[in-house]
Amino acid sequence: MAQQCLYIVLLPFLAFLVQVSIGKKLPRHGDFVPVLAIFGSFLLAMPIFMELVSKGEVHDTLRFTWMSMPGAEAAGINKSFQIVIGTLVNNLTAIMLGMVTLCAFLIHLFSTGYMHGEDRYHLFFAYIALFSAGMLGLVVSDNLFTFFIFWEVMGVCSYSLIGFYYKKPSANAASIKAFMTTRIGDTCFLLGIAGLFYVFGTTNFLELYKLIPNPEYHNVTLLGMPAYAFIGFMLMMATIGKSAQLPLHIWLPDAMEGPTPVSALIHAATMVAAGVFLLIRMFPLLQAAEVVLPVVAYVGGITAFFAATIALVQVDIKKVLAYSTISQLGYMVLGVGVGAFAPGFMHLVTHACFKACLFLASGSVIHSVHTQDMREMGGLKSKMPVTFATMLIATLAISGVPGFSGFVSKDRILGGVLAYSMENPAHFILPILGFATAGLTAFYMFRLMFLTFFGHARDEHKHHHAHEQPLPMIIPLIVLAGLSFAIVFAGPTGIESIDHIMPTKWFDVALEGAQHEMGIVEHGNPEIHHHAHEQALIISLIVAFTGIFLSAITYLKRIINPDLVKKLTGPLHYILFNKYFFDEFYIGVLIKKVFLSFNRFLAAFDDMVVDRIFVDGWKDITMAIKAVIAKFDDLIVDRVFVDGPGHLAAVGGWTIRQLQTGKVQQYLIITISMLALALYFVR
Amino acid sequence: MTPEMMTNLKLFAPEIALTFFLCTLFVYDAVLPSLRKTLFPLIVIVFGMGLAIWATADVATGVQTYFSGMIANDGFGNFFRIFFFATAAICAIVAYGSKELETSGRTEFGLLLLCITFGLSLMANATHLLTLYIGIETASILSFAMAGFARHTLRGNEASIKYLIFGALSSGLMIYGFSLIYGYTGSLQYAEIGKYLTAHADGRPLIVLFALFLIYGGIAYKISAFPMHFWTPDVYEGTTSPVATFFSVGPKAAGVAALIRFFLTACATKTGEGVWTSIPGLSLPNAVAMIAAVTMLIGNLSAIGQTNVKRILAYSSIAHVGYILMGLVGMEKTGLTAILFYLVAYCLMNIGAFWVVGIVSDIKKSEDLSAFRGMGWSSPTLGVCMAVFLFSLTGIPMFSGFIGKFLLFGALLKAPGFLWLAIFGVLNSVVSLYYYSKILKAMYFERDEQVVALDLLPLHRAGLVLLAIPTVVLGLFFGPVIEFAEKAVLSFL
Amino acid sequence: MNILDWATSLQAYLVVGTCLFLLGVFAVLSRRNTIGILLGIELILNAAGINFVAFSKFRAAAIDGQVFTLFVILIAAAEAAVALAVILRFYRLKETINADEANILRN
Amino acid sequence: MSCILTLMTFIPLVGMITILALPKNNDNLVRWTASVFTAIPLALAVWLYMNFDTANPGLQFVQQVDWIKAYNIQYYVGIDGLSVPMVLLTALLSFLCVVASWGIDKGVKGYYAMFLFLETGMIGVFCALDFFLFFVYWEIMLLPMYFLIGIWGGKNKVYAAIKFFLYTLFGSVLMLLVMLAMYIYSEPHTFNLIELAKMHAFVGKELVLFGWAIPMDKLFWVGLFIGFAIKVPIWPFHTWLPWAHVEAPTAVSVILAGVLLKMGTYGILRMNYSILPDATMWASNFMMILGVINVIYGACCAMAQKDLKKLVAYSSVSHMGYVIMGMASFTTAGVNGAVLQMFNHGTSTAMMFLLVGVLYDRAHHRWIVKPDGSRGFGGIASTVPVYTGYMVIALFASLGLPGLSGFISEALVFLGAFSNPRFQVYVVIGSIGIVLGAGYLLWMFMRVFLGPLNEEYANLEDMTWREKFTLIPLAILVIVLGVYPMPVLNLMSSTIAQLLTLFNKV
Amino acid sequence: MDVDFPREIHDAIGDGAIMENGMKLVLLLAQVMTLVSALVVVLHPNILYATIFLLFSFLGVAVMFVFAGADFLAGAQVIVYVGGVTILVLFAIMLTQWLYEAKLKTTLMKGLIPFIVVMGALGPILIKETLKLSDSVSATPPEKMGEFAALAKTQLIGQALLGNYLLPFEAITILLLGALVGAVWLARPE
Repeated sequence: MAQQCLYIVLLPFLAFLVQVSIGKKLPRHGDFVPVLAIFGSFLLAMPIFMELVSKGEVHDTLRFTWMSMPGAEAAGINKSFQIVIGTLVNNLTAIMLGMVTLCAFLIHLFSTGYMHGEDRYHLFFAYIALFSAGMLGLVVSDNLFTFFIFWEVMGVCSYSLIGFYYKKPSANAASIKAFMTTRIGDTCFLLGIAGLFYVFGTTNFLELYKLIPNPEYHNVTLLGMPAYAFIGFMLMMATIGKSAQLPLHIWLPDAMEGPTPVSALIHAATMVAAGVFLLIRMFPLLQAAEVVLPVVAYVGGITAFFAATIALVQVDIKKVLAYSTISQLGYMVLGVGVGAFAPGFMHLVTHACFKACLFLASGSVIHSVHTQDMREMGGLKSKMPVTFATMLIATLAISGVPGFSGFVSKDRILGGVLAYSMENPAHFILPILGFATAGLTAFYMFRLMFLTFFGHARDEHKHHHAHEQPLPMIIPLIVLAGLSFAIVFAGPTGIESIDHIMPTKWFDVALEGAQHEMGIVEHGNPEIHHHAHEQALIISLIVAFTGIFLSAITYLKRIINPDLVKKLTGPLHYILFNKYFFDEFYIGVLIKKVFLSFNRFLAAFDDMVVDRIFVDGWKDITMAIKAVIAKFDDLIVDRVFVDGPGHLAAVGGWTIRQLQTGKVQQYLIITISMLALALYFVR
Repeated sequence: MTPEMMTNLKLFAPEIALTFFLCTLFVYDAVLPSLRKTLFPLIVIVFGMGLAIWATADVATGVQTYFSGMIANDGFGNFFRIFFFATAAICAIVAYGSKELETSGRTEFGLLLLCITFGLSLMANATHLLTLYIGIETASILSFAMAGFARHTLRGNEASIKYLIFGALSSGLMIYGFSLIYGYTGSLQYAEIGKYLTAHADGRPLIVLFALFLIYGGIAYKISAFPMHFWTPDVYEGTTSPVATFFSVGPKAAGVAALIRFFLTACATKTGEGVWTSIPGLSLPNAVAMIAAVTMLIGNLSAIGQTNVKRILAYSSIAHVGYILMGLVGMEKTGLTAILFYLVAYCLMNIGAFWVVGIVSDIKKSEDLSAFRGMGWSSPTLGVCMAVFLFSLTGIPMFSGFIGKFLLFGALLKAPGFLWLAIFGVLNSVVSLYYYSKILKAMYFERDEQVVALDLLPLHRAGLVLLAIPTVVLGLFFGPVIEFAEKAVLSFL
Repeated sequence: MNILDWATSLQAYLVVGTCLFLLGVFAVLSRRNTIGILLGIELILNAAGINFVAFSKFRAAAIDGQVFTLFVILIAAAEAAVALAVILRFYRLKETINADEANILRN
Repeated sequence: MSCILTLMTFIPLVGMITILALPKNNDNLVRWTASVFTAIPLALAVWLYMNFDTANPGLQFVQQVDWIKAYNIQYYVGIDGLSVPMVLLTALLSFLCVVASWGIDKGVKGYYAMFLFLETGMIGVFCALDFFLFFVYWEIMLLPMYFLIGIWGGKNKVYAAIKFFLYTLFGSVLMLLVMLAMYIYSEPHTFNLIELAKMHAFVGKELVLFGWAIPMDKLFWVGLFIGFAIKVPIWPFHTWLPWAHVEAPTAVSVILAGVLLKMGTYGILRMNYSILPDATMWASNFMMILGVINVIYGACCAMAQKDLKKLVAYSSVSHMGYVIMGMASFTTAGVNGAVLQMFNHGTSTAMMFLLVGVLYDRAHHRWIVKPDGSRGFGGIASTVPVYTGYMVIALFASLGLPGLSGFISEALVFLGAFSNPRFQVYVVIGSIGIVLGAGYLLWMFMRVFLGPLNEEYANLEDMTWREKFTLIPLAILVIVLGVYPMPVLNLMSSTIAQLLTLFNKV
Repeated sequence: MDVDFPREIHDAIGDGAIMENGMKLVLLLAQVMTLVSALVVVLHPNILYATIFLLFSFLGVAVMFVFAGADFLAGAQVIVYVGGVTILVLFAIMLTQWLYEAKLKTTLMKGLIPFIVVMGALGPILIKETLKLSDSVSATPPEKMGEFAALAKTQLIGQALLGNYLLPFEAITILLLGALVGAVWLARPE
């Protein structure tokens, strides 16, 4: 199985090579190559996945030494160094494999329709094939080092795909922004890996799981803080970067400059989730570090809430989805943070499916009406029935309506959060954020639905041209919508107390296995947990339906005039609409004002100070001296020093040469004076 | 003829040979004046010098003084004899094609050259103050005439005047110093002086040190070391290139030899094989170190702003004296060996560089940097040779100048406490690159507006190449020369 | 010791020599005229000669000093000959014999 | 084949003489001759690679002949794990650069003669095991370099050339003093680097400078370090580099960045580390700080550049900072990473410079943003897709993208330096360089290649076969070593392990 | 008080104390004349007068030579300097200047710095130290002083020139030859 994983990764990578080298010359610009390749990967992944579903557990590894350097004989710090890499197939891997290959395949398929006729069509497929390879590689990696490598590969693909419309300056800016922002997280990630190497000498997950509980390592310190905490925070930073958490979330909305399938695949389903996946993979360490998890939880909770508030007022359909993604990722992070590790992972998977579906559907809409502004849409329900239906299912899922997958995972997360705050009342704010977000999510998602599909067409011309999409674009929508039902992951309703009779708990089984493998111990009182889950169920249902209801009366029935609300909440709306001014702060203040001026200063410093003073030195002083002397001696003016390090010497030389007056008796006076001086000197 | 007389004459054979050819030149010129415009004077000089070198090689055995202790015959002195003879021969060749010198004056030039060479030889070998005095005066007085050899040019004449006034005063000072030394020690022999000074350290009047300063001044004038260096740039610039070529090498080496011989014999005692200690009350190493530092600093810094290439080289020659003096700081044989090697390297590269300047100024009537523009392209031989000489002067490895510096600094580092001078010295050599590179820049990086073809005499071409080749070869295989120099130093009287 | 006896002493010779030396140096440094400079140099040489002769008698009691002086006199003559030739040439070229007007070579 | 190193060193010299003897005005003949005479060392380098015993940490292919007996100077060459990657890199880059210089049409003979001379010096430096020999090679490289920049350079070539020359000479004269002092204070006197390393002759002695008694080994260390630091170049000795790189012709920039800079770090490893380990330990913090400064300072300066080549030049400063950091870490991974980075930077930056040169050949300027503020290039990705492709590889290799060679070495440096508890803070600070590195490169890429097409450059010609020929080997190396770096790591790791035994006290 | 006059003088004047004192007076006067003439040489604005006073200075030195037992030298001094050098200088002056207008313009500024250097810095210390030297030499007079004074110096010089000092004696011919050639080359018109 572990070897199979290699092929799973290699297939899309080969497709990438083919596309880059000869893609343009193939029929249809070779789009079938990546599609088939990823389909191949999917087929290869399926047995693994099915085995998990059927047996409840899979486990296989494959390892080989990548780099090894002998160390100095006497051990000390210079012990030999090696990096062993390989693949790991366990429950998490299997689930991820299934999810990623499927999503990737569907989105590849979708792209053949969506991107049809675009410039650099073959390169688009090359990039997403490479991306798929990267994501799959990340999933099957058995150690953080290769995990990081694929993580970065994805980053570059993301960069390339966001900037796919490279003639658009905004796309280019967005791509750089995305890369740079995540790069900050990546750097921290690398430091985290370095820390792991320092503490454990390995980054292999399985080995780490064994080593982490060892108290010997607990007491290691790094930079004056416990090593676990340092590494944990660094990994958290990596997640914050990649999964667009506060305060590094700013790149994700901009990343919507890329083609919509890219948004679906990379910026919704897979890559951004990789950050959460990292936290899940390294959960034992985070848990052992103790101080990290609460911070993670807060990051997630705050992000979820903030992003949701911003999404309330956005008018660009993709931006709404982007903020919703950030918000949902915040949920996952929140889940992990409060120790609800399994629900977090579950949400990752369910979110991947329904969010991909949402994005693809929105892509379908955009493709159809050629705009992303929801204010120019409306009434598309009849024009695009399949799109509408699938999107509605996905929206119900994300809004947490029972029976849909989102409900299951979100509810469990909220339960976890509530339980956590019950055990630690100081953290009461977390569940409030969680539930508020749930309500807001329902609100803005339905706002999106209503604005897009319901009501009357606000732009007749565009509405007129709208049409349902061809089959390659429809099929993915349908499949993904199908996966948005709760029954895929849990019982038909998702409400445990109702569903416990239905034995489709493969997901829970798998996660229990995974938890066991990692050595995670469930803390807390089961009683409280149970209690909390029940309460959470009720509250989440209430807030979800409240959200939907409010949305409906505002945007569907127009009982509340949204414009009036906008006016009433003027400043608030302004802030939300401008996304809390994060971008303005980062770009306008931090980068432009502080950083770039610092750089300019350094460059100028390099030119002026280091070069001039130290090296070219004294030029100005020379010039000043010269200006004075020029009145007395015309010759000096003519004497131009060639620029160079000799200025100091030149001044000295110039001074000395003033003795060389050409008058021999003056020479002799100096000479005799020197002799006399020597006489006094030796006395 | 007593046997002693025979020995004296035998050991003096090289100079006698020189005198013989000098007379030959004189007599033939009187009889056949037309010969002076032919190759004849050159042939006589080169042949005579060759013979003199051969004769030197013949007498290069034993370490002794002769002519009643007036003059020494040792390896050290013979090294310099050969050096002077060779230098004279090369300079005769340099002068041969020069248009700055009148063809009608070839005999006079040759005579002066030979007479000066004779004086240099006396200087280097003198073990008696009178011999030293006559040597120095022979070299000086005739040099005054030689400096103004281009008698119709104001520049040449001015050079001569300056050289004269400076030289006359410095020799006057020196002779006064001699008289004081004589008064204190009662002797004119270096060795006797040294013995007396060593033995009578207590209550020694200050004036003895002053006398030593004055004597240093007289010799420093020949080597153009601080504070007697002022004449150098003016004279070199004003006089003709062949003369400057000779001045920058011959008298300088003789002065170095005289300096070493006088101070190591009269102001120091030999305390071991090739090790000397200065007399009590006078720290020669410190004094020399200071002088060396100041000299190289002045030479290098002053050269920076110049545009006249000959003047640049003049200043650089001052700087090189500074480097050479570093070899004396340690007062032991490695330093002296280094000095000798450096002089050989210096002879090759400095003559070469001045020669090129002479050739260029003959053709372009200018020694300014602008005259060198594009020369590397229009005349590759000249350009490459000049580049080799300049790199060697800078002290870049692969060229003999580097080995010279290498040995000098090595010797200096051996002497404890003079690290500062070593650092100072190397920094100075970095500075020197700056002005040498200006010449290189003009030759290679700039193009001349009108390309003047530089026609070289075959003799000059061959001569330059023959100077450039050993400049490189000595930079890579310097073993034999070092061994030779070391032998010379070890047989220092 | 009366002044007449002092006149025959070494000290008197040396004092005269030193003064002559100083005067000579001063002349060389201060005279504009090249011939004046030459005169100063002759004074210096004479000062050295006095020293040599005095020391020859009072210090060494040997003839060396006198021989040296003899050579000094001879060389001074040769030097003067060459010097005057140069000065004459200078005069012919520049119509002056002032030392400080020989200043085209400088810096 | 014990004389293989001698052959490699001197075949280019033979080539130089041959070229000088060739008839005038037949430029193509000169070019082909130069190619042949650089191809031979390349072929020998391949042979060397095949026959190099990676398990042996010691010297191989040693040749030892007396040169100057009087001073115990030997012609002593040999290679070990530290030098062999550099020798290979030099042979490769020299050959590629000869090909890349095909377009030079002014003074072709002189150019190639100088170039071959330069190769002799470069290979010589990496092979020499006698300090004197090392120094001679080290210095004679300056001469061709000076002329190559000064004659065939850009607008400010004269200034750049003399600046380069002066700077380097300044460093090397200090090295000269240290070399001499080492000779004098070693017993028996020797220039032999290997014996000097065995001796530990300089610990506990003192030298007097201006009245202060200074520990000898530390003084030597500083002297050598300044000499090498100028070459690396380490801040604040770096200001020659932008000038020299920018003004030099393309191939010379490649050699400068690809090989010459590595000589500094190679020298530090070969001299400072091997001969003066105690002083090296003493100075490690200092080195680490300088390394971090280099990384960040170089990156920041690069970010502010408007000239493409200057940007690449400053990026070299930044990247060499990683090498210093890795070296100063004294850990297996760190030092291996540093040496690997030397090699990898050689290939990636060579690509960058070659590519900049290609662009310059066509557009005759290199402005990212013109001095007057208008766009230099823009959107040329659509006109020159192949070129852009190569640029992407070079760029991502340079910014340390996993899968390309730069990443491995940078990551190793970070892992290594981080596993030394003394330096963890520096690593954290230095890691900012990773972010900045991405910043300036992508910014440049966006300005030049992306965005709306600048119509002025709508008709740019894409790469010719010759240009591709020079880039493909480098691109292959960049990718292959990014995926599997062991071929190069294997060469050096045993030697480095041996070297690190000196520092076990850490 | 036994002053050891040279033998020739002893022979000439006998043993009279007055004569002896008279001789000493001559010496003193010669010394004074030397210095005073030298002062005029240095300071007189007219080069011609300066030269003529130089002649007196030389004569004074010659007298001093005689009293120091260097009668041969005194002769040489008179012949070479007075008869040769000074005449040469006078020729030069006449060739180059109008006789009475040739002023030596020793301006105050030009003379000041040399005066400070020579008379201020160098002079005092030099004279002081010379006196010290004189004392130290006089403290231990050579044993052979009287014996040496009694010898005939001309003969000794002759022997020295052909004996110990043969080399300089021969070598100086080269100098003279060269000087001759050089001077002729420079002075010859055309």
